[in-house]
Amino acid sequence: MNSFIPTTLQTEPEIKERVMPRITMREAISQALWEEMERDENVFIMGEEVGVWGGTYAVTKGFYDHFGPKRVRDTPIAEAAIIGAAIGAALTGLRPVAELMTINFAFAAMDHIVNEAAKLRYMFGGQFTIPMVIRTPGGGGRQLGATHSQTPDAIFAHFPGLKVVAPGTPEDAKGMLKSAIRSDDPIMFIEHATLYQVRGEVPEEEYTIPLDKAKIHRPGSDVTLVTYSKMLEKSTQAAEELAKDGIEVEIVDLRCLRPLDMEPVLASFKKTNRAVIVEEGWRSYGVGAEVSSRIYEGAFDYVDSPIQRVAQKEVPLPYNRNLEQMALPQVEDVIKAVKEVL
Amino acid sequence: MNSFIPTTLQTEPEIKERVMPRITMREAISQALWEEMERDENVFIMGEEVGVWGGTYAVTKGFYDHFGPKRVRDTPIAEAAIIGAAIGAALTGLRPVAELMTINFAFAAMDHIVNEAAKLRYMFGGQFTIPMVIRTPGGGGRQLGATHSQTPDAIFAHFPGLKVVAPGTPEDAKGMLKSAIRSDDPIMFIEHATLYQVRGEVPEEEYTIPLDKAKIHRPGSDVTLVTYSKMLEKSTQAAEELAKDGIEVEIVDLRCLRPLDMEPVLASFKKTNRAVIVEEGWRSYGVGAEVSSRIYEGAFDYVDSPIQRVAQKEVPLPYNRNLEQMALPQVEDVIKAVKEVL
Amino acid sequence: MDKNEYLDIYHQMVLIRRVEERAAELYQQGKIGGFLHLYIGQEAVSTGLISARKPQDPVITAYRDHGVAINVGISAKQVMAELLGKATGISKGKGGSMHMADADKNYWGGHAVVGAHLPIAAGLALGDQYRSTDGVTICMFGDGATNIGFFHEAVNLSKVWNLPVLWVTENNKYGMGTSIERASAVSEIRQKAEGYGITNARVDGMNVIEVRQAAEEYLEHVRSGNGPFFLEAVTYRYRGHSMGDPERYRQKDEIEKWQQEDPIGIFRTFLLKEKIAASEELDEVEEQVEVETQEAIEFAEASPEPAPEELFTHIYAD
Amino acid sequence: MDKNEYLDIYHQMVLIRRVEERAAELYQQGKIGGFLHLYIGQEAVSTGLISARKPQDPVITAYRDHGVAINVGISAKQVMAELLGKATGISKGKGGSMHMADADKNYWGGHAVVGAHLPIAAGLALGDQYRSTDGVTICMFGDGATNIGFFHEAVNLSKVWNLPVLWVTENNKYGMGTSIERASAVSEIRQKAEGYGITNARVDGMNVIEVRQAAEEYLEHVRSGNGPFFLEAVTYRYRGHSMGDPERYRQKDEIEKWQQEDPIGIFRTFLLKEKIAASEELDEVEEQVEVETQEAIEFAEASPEPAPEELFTHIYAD
Ligand SMILES: Cc1ncc(C[n+]2csc(CCOP(=O)(O)OP(=O)(O)O)c2C)c(N)n1
Ligand SMILES: Cc1ncc(C[n+]2csc(CCOP(=O)(O)OP(=O)(O)O)c2C)c(N)n1
Ligand SMILES: [Mg+2]
Ligand SMILES: [Mg+2]
Repeated sequence: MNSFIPTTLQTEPEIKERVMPRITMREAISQALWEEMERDENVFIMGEEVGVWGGTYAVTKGFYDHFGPKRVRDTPIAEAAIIGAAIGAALTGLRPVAELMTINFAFAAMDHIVNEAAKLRYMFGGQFTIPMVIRTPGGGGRQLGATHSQTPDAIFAHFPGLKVVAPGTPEDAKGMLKSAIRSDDPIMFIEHATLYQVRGEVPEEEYTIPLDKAKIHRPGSDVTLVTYSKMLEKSTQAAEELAKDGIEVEIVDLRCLRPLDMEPVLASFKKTNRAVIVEEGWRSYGVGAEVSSRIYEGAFDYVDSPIQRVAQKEVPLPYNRNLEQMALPQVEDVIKAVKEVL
Repeated sequence: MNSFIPTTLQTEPEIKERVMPRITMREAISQALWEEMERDENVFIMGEEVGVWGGTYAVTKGFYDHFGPKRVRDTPIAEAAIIGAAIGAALTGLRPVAELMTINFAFAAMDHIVNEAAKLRYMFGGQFTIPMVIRTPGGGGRQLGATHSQTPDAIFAHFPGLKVVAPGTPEDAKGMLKSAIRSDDPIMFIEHATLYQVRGEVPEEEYTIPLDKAKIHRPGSDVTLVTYSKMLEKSTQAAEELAKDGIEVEIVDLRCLRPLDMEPVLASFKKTNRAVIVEEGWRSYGVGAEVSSRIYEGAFDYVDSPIQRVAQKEVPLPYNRNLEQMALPQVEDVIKAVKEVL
Repeated sequence: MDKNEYLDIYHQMVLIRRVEERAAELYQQGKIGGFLHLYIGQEAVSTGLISARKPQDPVITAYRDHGVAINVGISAKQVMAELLGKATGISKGKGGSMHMADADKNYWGGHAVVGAHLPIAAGLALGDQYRSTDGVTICMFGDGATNIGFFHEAVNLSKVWNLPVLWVTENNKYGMGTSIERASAVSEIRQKAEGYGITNARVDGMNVIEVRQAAEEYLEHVRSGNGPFFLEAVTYRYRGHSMGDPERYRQKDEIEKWQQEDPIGIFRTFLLKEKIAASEELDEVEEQVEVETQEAIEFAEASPEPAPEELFTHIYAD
Repeated sequence: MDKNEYLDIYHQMVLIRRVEERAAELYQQGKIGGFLHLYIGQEAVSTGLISARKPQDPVITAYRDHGVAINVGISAKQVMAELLGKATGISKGKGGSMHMADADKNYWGGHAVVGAHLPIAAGLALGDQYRSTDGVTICMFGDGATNIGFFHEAVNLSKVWNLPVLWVTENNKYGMGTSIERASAVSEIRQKAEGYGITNARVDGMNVIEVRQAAEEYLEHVRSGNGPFFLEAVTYRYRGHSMGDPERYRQKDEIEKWQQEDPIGIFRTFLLKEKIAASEELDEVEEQVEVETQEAIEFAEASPEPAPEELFTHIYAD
């Protein structure tokens, strides 16, 4: 119960349901970090500009002053060292949240992410535990050019040993980041730079959200639309447009790419017999390919029309705004794909 | 015409067709490199142990003595510098063939492969040309443990701007490596460490093979089996087994993962209406997902039963031989999958 | 140097300054997108270096690249058009602020991943060494970039292979908001060169004449086959790291102190004091620059957007 | 050190030697797969270092890790069983030669990607610093590893954060077949530490007493809060890089020269000369080792293969 809302208001019919504050994704993530740092001394954050600057996306603003330089650690520009040191610290039982300024720079730490963090536990017969989170924003749409605009989520999800989480709402971001921090496994927590200012309802009380459950984001009966992260927003817009034409889209938010929870996807598909998968990254060898293959494998007898994939055009993202927008999946692309499967 | 074979023999019925020498994949690759270096002064090789040692897989044995240290360049253990320097040299018009000792170490050069080599041409509006080849062996099966046994081909193929080639026969390896060296684009040329000693017929005369064409490796009428690289071998063994039961498998060898040539796959599928995709790497977000999605998209009306994917179990590869073999796709797995789609 | 050369250097420095000041305005107006890293305050480094360069010397730098672009002779028009993402931009609108290059001018960009261009620079130098030409690659990078592994691998390789490259670190004290002392084991960056046994020097990066002289000397050193040289230019950026920097990491008075050593001001004083040029001549240069900048903006604004088909060009050469 | 300690050190060095000699045989018989990097010739480095270590000091090394495994107290049985990929191996047969660790002994492996464990070592040291314990991380790596970016990033970070880590480079002159001169800008590796302003030293890595003394001194230096220390141990590997090395890169007489300084031989001579132990006592140790090694092999051979279910365990903790 939100104590900031007067009781009189709380009994009014429109808000009979629990009222939740609407906060931004940035605030949600920031709260999760803050609360977990307050809760557990072993949690600390490290990365480029997380401290004095307050985070390049202002996610950790105020942390340095509050928690001090021991627990809010600015690092040199040295991505491999950031992830490697986080691994080492995690081995000793600390719970680092290492920030990579953007997912594009994860390539500079690739070995430590996919070879070390993902494999050490297995290789040493279960002796090691690596409770760490790699927080990193990705995505295009801000005219940052080809090297700074990628959504390569699928390639990280290819590696067993890693968990890959990519929430699309403030509520999920907060709840899943908390779960991630409390998890004993190395987790890649992918945010989307253009979602930080998006608002959504977030429970005020303490809560966590599991890291291995997809979720029905919007119920519907005609088509199953599978997506996650930023594309949840565009897909929802498309669904609202389509609803005007009487087409009811059921949106499943994957939320995690590894493990990939197909249960709600298949349940929905068995109802609608039609699916569209929407991802921001490139189509080839992307998320849509995996999800579509699994739908065919898991619900072959329910397929009424070819499953459609909506994804980024297969080009390095250009700087020019028009070209960039052309390359990124748009609401119209989603609408078109939905109409195609009907 | 092979001049080492006496003319009398050449007229004998069994060898009425052109006789080709049977050489190993190692020799085929070595020949391609050697011939291209002889042909073009701008071609040179660089990498760890390519020179004095003669290549850790003996592919460049004898090169250092013949071509000298200028064109056969041993490097420090510095994968980013190897790829980065190759890019720079390529920009100046040289044609470096940079070897990464194994594809597992490509992660230490990930940024230079996927952000620089793949994107520079586009980002600078076509001003740059990057004629370079990254040769690298991958694959499991030699008890090298989790970090040294990967087949992460799909993740490189995710990036537009790169071309990803992975031949499965000595003939293709030689012909495609020559095309790769002559190409003006950055190419990831993935070899398989356990194929080096495998023999196959290779034309003696000069030839090249295009980098964007899949190929029917074995004709058949009952099932389309799509595969590449090492799994071509296992798939062929499976096909031979199955032929004993009267099941005729048509094997399509992808040979290139980007661009991905679906034409022969779809043509075959429209004939057989059944497909199995066999890859060595992990299933999730792998090659099979992409190929299977594209078959459904391109030949939906021809699908008779769910397309099957055969792939590596989703674990970091263990050292123990039994466990490792359990994790890798085996001939029996292929046979089982084929029987399932029938 | 003759008088024209001096005036040309002055022209370049003022042009960089004005193009960037105007670019900042255009950014505020939403006409430029993405990141915009201004070189204001550091003009003497690139101008001094490039003025000593021969055409056969490849040049490569990081994302703070407008200065170098102008120094190597890319027109203000092409720079401005690129900033606005236009088809007439030097990278056809595909690269933006961080990715300006001109292959014909032996200028290889403009690279946005910190330090990633250093191995590429080693490769450019290898190109010259391989062909036995006498080009010397000039590679510029920030102080922050010297902490990433790419730096280490490239600099080590350059020494092992005796590559003709002049490494130039622009020590502006900060990598984004992290001061050099908080990010680097040593704060005199040239000391890092000692770990590779590479000859090195430190120069006042606010003084274009000093930079120019150092560049002449060390380019010659490298050109004569002595292998790589490592130069540290001490400088300062007056503006935020990119647009929208909260600048919590430094005090106003620190900036003001450095502004008293404005590289353009220092050079202007020098030219007057040495009687190389009269005040009016320099004013005239500044007026020219004003016109040139205005024309560049007009050109850029009037230029067409890239055609939609351009989305799919330049991915591959074959 | 008392006599037992001396004898213990002798025991360890001989045990490493014999376990590896026998492992080489087992490899030839096809009982060991994958890569097998022998430490033979370098025993004094790890033995000297680890003998000076306190239990709270984390230890981490590269793939040439059998010596360290034995030094930290992993039994020959567990080492042998791991080499044979058995369920009783220290890593349950999942890691093999290159991946032996014992978390309970504060020993973190055994890492196969060159240099990748250095940033991890920085993190281990951060763990101790964060908790204000007095552990000092000992991180060993080859000469070749000092050329990769991971080295640079980790060593720089250790200085910037004043981390309690003792960096130890085992300079055995070669990274695979590439001699240090052909791969590294400087061939006295400790010089690299100068680039980070890290105090450093060089020691004879064939002499276990020298290594031990150096380790004592420098571990104490680090433990007292002075930040990282960089130690170069000059040594030599007698065998190929791994099994099946054609060894085209060096001459037999070079190996023979170094074999005259056999670390076990040097130590034996020392023990005798200083009258710390009698020849018979040392022979007895060697006989013990013979038995121990034989028992280890028997144990390993008799041990079960991992159960098939083990394929799917230990991927995640949750
Ligand atoms: C590998 C990588 N990590 C992080 C970034 C984000 N980033 C861009 S510029 C910068 C600071 C670089 O500082 P410095 O090298 O000193 O150059 P300056 O901006 O001062 O010119 C950072 C951290 C990046 N672009 N690439
Ligand atoms: C990143 C990476 N590149 C290449 C290799 C292949 N490799 C394994 S050991 C080695 C040589 C390492 O030499 P050094 O560090 O001197 O150690 P030494 O073997 O002499 O003990 C190489 C190149 C690797 N394992 N990892
Ligand atoms: Mg800087
Ligand atoms: Mg070595």
